[in-house]
Amino acid sequence: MPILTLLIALPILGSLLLLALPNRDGSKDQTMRLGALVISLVTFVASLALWAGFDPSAAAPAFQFVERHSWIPTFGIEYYLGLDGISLMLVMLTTFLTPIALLSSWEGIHTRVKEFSIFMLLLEAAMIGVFLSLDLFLFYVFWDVVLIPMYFLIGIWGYDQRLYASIKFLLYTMAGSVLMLVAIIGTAWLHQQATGQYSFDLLKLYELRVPDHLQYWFFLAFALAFAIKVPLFPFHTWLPDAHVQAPTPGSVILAGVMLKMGAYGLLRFAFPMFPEAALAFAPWLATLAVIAIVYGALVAMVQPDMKKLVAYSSVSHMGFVVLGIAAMNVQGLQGASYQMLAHGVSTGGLFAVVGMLSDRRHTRLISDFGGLKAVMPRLTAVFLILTLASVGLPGMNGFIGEFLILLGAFRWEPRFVVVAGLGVILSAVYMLWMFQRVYTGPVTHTENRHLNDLSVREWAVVGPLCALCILMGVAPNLFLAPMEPAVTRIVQRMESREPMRVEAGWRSWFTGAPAPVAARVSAVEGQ
Amino acid sequence: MTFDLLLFYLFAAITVGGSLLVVAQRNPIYSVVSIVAAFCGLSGLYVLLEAPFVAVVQIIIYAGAILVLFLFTVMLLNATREDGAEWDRSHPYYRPGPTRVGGVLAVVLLGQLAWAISRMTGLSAGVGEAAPAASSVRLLGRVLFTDYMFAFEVTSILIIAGMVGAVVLAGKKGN
Amino acid sequence: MVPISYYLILSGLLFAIGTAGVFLRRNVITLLLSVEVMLNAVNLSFVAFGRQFGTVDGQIITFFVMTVAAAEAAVGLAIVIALFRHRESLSPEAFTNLKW
Amino acid sequence: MLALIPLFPLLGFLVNASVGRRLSKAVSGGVACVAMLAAFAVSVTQVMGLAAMPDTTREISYTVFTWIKSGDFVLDLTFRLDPLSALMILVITGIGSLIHIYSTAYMHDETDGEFARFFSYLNLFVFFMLLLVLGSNFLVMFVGWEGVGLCSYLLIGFYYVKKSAGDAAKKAFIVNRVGDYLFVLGALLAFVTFGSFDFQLIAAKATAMPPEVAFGTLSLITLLLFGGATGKSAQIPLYTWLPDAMEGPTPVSALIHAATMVTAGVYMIGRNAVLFEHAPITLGVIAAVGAATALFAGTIGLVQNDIKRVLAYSTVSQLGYMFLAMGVGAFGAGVFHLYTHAFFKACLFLGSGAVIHALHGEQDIRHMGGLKKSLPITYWTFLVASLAIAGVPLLAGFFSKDEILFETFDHGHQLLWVLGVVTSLLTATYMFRLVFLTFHGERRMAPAVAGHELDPHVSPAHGHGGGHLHDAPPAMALALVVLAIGSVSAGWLGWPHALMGGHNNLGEWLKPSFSATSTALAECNVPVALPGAPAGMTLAECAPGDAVPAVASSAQTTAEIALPASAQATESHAEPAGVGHAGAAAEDKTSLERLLMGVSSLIAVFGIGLAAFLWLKNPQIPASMAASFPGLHRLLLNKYYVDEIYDAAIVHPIQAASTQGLWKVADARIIDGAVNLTGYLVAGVSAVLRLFQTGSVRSYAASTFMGVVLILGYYLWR
Amino acid sequence: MFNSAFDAVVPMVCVSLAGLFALLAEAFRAKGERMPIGGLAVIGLVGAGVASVLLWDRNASSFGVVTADNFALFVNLVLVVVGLFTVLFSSQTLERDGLPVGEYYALMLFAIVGMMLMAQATDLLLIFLALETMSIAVYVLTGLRRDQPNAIEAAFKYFLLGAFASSFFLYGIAFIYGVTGTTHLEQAGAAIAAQSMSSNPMLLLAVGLLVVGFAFKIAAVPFHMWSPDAYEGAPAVVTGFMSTGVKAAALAAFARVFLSALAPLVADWTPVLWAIAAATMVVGTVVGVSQTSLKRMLAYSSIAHGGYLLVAIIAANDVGKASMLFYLAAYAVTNLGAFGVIALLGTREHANDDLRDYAGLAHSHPALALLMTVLLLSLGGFPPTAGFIAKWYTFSAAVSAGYYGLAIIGMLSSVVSVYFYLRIVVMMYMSDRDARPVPPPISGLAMAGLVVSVLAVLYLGVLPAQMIAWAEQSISTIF
Repeated sequence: MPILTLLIALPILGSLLLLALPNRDGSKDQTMRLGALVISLVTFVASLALWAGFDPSAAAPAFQFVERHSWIPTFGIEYYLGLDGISLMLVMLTTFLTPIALLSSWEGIHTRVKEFSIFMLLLEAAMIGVFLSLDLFLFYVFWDVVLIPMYFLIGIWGYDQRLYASIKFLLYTMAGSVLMLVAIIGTAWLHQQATGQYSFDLLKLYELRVPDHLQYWFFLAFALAFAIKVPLFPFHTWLPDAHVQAPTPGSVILAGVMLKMGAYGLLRFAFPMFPEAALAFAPWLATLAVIAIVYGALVAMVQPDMKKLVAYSSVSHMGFVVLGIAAMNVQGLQGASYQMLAHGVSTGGLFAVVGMLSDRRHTRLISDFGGLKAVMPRLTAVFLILTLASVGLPGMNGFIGEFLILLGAFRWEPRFVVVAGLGVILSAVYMLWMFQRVYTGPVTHTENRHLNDLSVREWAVVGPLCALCILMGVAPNLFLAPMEPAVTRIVQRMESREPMRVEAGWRSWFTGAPAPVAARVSAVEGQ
Repeated sequence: MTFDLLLFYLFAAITVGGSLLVVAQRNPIYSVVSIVAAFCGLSGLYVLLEAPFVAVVQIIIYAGAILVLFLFTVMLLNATREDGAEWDRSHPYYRPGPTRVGGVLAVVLLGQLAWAISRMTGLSAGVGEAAPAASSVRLLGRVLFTDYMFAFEVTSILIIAGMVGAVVLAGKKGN
Repeated sequence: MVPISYYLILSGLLFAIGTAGVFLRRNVITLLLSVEVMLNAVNLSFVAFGRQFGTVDGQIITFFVMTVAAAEAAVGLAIVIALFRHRESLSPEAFTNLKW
Repeated sequence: MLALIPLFPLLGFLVNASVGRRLSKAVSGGVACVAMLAAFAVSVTQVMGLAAMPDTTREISYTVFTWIKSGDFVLDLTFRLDPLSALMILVITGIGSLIHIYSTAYMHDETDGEFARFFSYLNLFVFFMLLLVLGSNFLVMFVGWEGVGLCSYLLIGFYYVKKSAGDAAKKAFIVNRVGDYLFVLGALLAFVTFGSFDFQLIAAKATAMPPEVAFGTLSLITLLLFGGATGKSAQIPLYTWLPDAMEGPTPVSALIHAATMVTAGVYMIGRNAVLFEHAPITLGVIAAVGAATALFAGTIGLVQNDIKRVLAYSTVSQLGYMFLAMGVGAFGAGVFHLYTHAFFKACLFLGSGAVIHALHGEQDIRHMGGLKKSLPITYWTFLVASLAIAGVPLLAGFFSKDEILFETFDHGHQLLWVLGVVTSLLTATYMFRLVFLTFHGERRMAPAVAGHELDPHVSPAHGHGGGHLHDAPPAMALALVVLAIGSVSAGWLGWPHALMGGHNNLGEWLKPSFSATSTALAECNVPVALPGAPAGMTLAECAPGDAVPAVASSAQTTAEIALPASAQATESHAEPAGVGHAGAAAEDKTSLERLLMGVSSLIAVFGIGLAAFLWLKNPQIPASMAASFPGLHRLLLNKYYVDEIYDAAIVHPIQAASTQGLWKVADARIIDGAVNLTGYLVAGVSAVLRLFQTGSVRSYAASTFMGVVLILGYYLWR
Repeated sequence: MFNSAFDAVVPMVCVSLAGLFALLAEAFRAKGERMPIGGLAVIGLVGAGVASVLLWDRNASSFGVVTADNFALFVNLVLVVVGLFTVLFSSQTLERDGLPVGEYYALMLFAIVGMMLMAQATDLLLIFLALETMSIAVYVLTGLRRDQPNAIEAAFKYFLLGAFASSFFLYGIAFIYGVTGTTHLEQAGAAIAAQSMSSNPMLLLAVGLLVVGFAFKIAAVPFHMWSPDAYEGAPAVVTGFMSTGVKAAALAAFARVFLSALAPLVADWTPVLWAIAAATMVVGTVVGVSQTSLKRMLAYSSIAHGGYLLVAIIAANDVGKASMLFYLAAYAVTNLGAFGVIALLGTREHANDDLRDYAGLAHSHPALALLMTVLLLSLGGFPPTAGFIAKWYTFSAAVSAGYYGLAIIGMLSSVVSVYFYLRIVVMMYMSDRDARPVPPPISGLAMAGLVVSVLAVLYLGVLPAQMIAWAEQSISTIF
């Protein structure tokens, strides 16, 4: 049975179901919430089955559970799904975080619960689709579809600045991705030039040797789209706004999954499709990454708003991910993939907890809190665990990813590690500083004296996250092993290539892109 | 200076003069009258081009029918002089800009047309030298109702549309 | 014999005058008249060309153009009347309600 | 079996952390102590098992599971017990148990929840500490390394309501992080250089290399690692967190900030002895830093008035001693001092804790005095420990400190030796200043001062009356006594040869840990050679002057370790030059050592006397001195203003730059400004362009006409 | 009836007969009597549609000047769809605004005849006549609500500029005639192929002037200025009709003339069109940003869409032609739906087409808001809607012809356009207005129309393969 399609279809069908239910007066809100939750849980179970059925051995086919049906035959566009270890893990992350996000919205979202649940489910479906598609066209479709529900989530249920934040998020991301679309079309057309028929099939395009002057621009287009999504310095400024303005579940998904789409795109598309250009640009990417690490940390350190602080910390952490990808060796890539998961869990959790606080106090300013440890010890403990996870304490999930990235990067180019390491120090600075200001010391505000501690529902939200934080730190191989074959494949693909000469690309800017007859399929070239 | 060249210049002068007057007059009535003159000159030119039927039609239909329609309208609206002073001066969007720009552009256009036409080879041949005249009404009729049959039919739709439109727009209120 | 190019240049001249009229005059009716001048200028070219080729096509086309001109005139004048009903003016500058 | 040692504390932690708040103090405290004692018992059995082995292959190692596997990088969570770590686990679990027991009484005033929280942290700390010392590779060690940092963070900040506690905790963690950063870099560099994180393999590979005369990879690695050590072990420049760490409960100070955690750096260097041996430059740095720290901290300790702070600075200074030892290549001596120091310093802290406990939180020695009568147990144990640390002959401190000084001198670092001697004088002085001010003289404590408001852990259910004092309750007394005994006898393990021909059993025992094991050597097929060999080689190779101390150091180390046991073995294997040197050293060593012993004993006694003279006999002198040198006094009192300098030089600039520079300007104005600018630009252009739509039909026609002319113009004039 | 000499004209005949009957019906209609004249229109349109379907692949041709190749038939079918949607949305608005029903339908149908003829004619003169037929009908439709000054003003501007532009167009035809001695496309093409353009300045004039004529009809910059005013002044339904039908017809003729007769000169007219297309896309979207009237906003958006369609022509390859057809279809359903919503939300007194009038529509009329959102997303080119596929198709045409520049300009401008489409969504969903006027009740017919259009949009977005295949068949037979 087509389990991948099922994964995508379940939330969509669920949302249609909810759409059918009438809820004009909001009397059915609880039903809506429950319905959405149940649907997302079912999806999660389905994805667990996926994991169970996945064959992590290196001998196994690169992509499993493959489904392909012709979609737009004239352009060789297919409905082509399949997953390898990396996408498996990211899908798991998605299906795992969505129910949690829904739960975290339980009290925060009062208005238009129906629409909210529908958008959340659509969002889940689209994100799963992004991680599963092996056809560039299909991928782009999902990539763009993701924007819409998130736009509504921020725009309708966000805080006061929501309109600005939502439109900024949408336009910024889109501006990047349309250029990528041009590049996608161009690549497909080169394939047509080389072999006589269009193809958006990723695996076919891997074999395509794109001429340098085009590869240069195509890679930049892809990289830009993904760098904005990651977000990589200096394309990060949409993130704080979006995060701060988004409702808690929105932030959880945004930080937890959506940022990963960018990094995933880098290692699945941008690098393997344009290896020469990628290798040529890797140092630049890495430079931006380390800047992002330190810069994000420093800016996070001085934020007065908890959500903003965590948002900038995401910039810093995702910088690590990009650094790992740029290193392009097994440790680097695997660390990057792992860091994605780790960051998704811990930062998602942090946003959830911050959301709980702002649900109680309707403020996110650090200065409005203080001494909460005395009032809500359990929440404090949970927050501490998540904090330690995100500062990369050994034995927590954050450490594994960061360490592997540093190791991989060190093997590639130690200088980057020397700078990136500072991020490790600074992360401790800003996280612990926030922790101290919010939780320790005497209770400074009388309003905070009688906040109630975690409710059962909130335990259900943060419990799994904390558990996972520790599990991922203690037994990382559980998650590393499935990813390894995929990662090695990518690395092998890159190893055989030589970095291109960058000037070629620059010149093509002035001379205009000549007719790219140089495009050829390496397989063909072999014979 | 042959005779027909003289005639050409005569009719050309009438035509150009008439149309210049059309443009130059402030009073619509004078404009209409002068365009009639211009069309008469035009029909003269048609005669020189050995297209007598067109010349006749030009006088009867154009000058006779269409321009009378204009005249009626002018009378009906009783807008004898170019009015709208109260509009023009006080109007915030009254600018000499379009006028000047348009005038200049018209001159430029003229230059372009003249230049292009003058650079055309093979047009220096005089009327009647290149090919024998084909101007008999019979011939016209036959061609019109064979080759241009469908176009002719289409004009019927065109006319109906025009009529209906005119009625709808200009008819009495509240139909 | 008068060269065809004379006629063509003459028609060009007429056409230019017509276009100029659209800008120089600030009376809707004169604007319509200017358009008529332009159409007739084109007619002249058609006839001249037709004469050049020694076929009747050019002349026949002029008939169609006249028809079109007639229809346009009818509708145009109807619109002018309707305009005049709204504002007691025929100045195009009077009708700038729709803008930006 | 080996895994059980850390397992017990972990279980204790889990129990207390999960259900602790529902348990009574007796139960949760009991759980913690039992866990510790169990761990201790297992450790003892394990160490005995180890001792039973032949000293060439003395190691037990046990792999729990493969922790991280990524491509060619495979990392096992492996524990390895060798003589060095054996010593460490005994100290940790042993002294740890005592401190746990002590704490059950000390923390008794806390509520059940807090009580359980305290013990869960304590157990967790022990767990991580054991991980640190048992780990067979850098990464496992790093887990412990950061873990103990975390626990120290949690425990320093235990009284979380006090802001100062929170600050101190944060400071400790962050300063440690700085060290950890260097540590990780060093470890990564080591991995890239040697292709492994495993200590043994690295040692084996390093053995094959010649010592680095000029600065090179090894020097860099070791320097980075030493940077990590300075963080963890509070050496210059990263020592500032330790005095502040005294905000934590006193048992914590005893366990973490005296006995175990802070010595991790020393342990780490000892663990990588081979690596450091091959980086003489680094050794030089370490020695210098150690000596400097020792002296520096000692001077500060001289004038501090907070009983715990005095001890804290003395700890820093003692750690300086250890690093001095490591720096001169006397790894055995360093570890020896680590071990003895654990006893008497723990004893001192616990003693001070008893005092504080008795005085309901009073920590200022100016408000103490004359407690001798009322707190006899505390007094005597404290006195013994003080004598030990002061280096009075035949007590623990004497042997270890003396060995260090001797080695220093003997390795040609006369200057450092002088520093060391001065330090020991200072040590004796300020320790006894403490003793005298606290226990002797008349009571300077106003009843009001004894009031509860000074109590850091105020609790209604706290059953002491205001004025009358009573000595340590049994649990505390037990710990004090045991540790006092330790302070006396611990040193005898390392009874030097020089002093009536003892056998430096400890040095003997530790020796294998400071060289690559034959198995490891075989594994990375390095020709098996005794540790003497490389030293000899270098002697043969490098004559140049600047490397001489280094050469000497390594040669001497080997010789010193070799001598008592198997000199002939060394002679037979080592090259003539080495033998000659070793042999020559053997002659005058004993006499020299005796001489130095005498000196340092005298120094100690003199220091004590000085203290007695100043603070016991005529206490007005110090006051007048302080008055006559106000600048100096203030300087010392304010710890040379180092914290202030750090704040002004590092913390504030960074904060200001991030706020005003990065966030408000770079991010909001420039980067985000550019983004928004694009938006405004489009809107602006739009607003301008729409103005062309004037509504005048003639202007529209003009635009059309313009288009026509342009197109025709393009065609005609192109 | 088929296989006669008149096959090719059957669709047009159907529609014009319907138009005539509509007139008659109106003539015989007693005052105040309600007569389902829309039904006549539907019958005629459906007849035309059926005829077009039956003529598919038969490449019929009549009178030597009318062809019924698949290209024309595809456009015919698009026009039929346009007509049907217009009828669906008209029925309610006509009654509401008290418009002359018979004349309205008659003119609409005559306009459609003109449009069809533009697509089918292979003779420049005929194209001119068709264009005039269409234009005159549409001028009148624009000014149909003559009680409103804006409507008349719009009609006036549209008419005057239209006449102005079509005389340029005619002049262009004259020069073609002068150069080639014929107005028939094939023969003209043959004659042109013989000579190069630069050698013949009159050909230059011809091409330039023809470009002007067509560019005016599809409202390309700088010939676009009439369209915002005309669109704003006209009744919303008519605006939808204009923005889709007129564009479709004009582009069909444009493509036929420039890609067949003038194909030899492709190198010469490409640069001009390149500039026009770029300017059109940019201006259309950028100026749209600062609009507050929905009709005007969508007017600018449709200018921009004209630019995208031009890109397809510039590509001048099979992908381009096919993508143009697909784009026309997609754009027709989308835009008609959108203008349908606007039309249905208006009242006789107020057009209710200001942005603020849509505040909180999601509350007062969730279904309508949802439909509108989908349509707007399609206009903005979001997957999975028709608009996305259309844009992607067009730009892949551009890329495959090496016009990366155009593709990038188009993509970025579409991002800008998203901004103002979403402003409407923001109004509907994210801003509540306290005193919200209850939107007028919407007839089942109109609602059905909206639903159908949205479904079509989604269908074309999710399963475009069939439509693309048809588009490709359509261009396979000609050029």
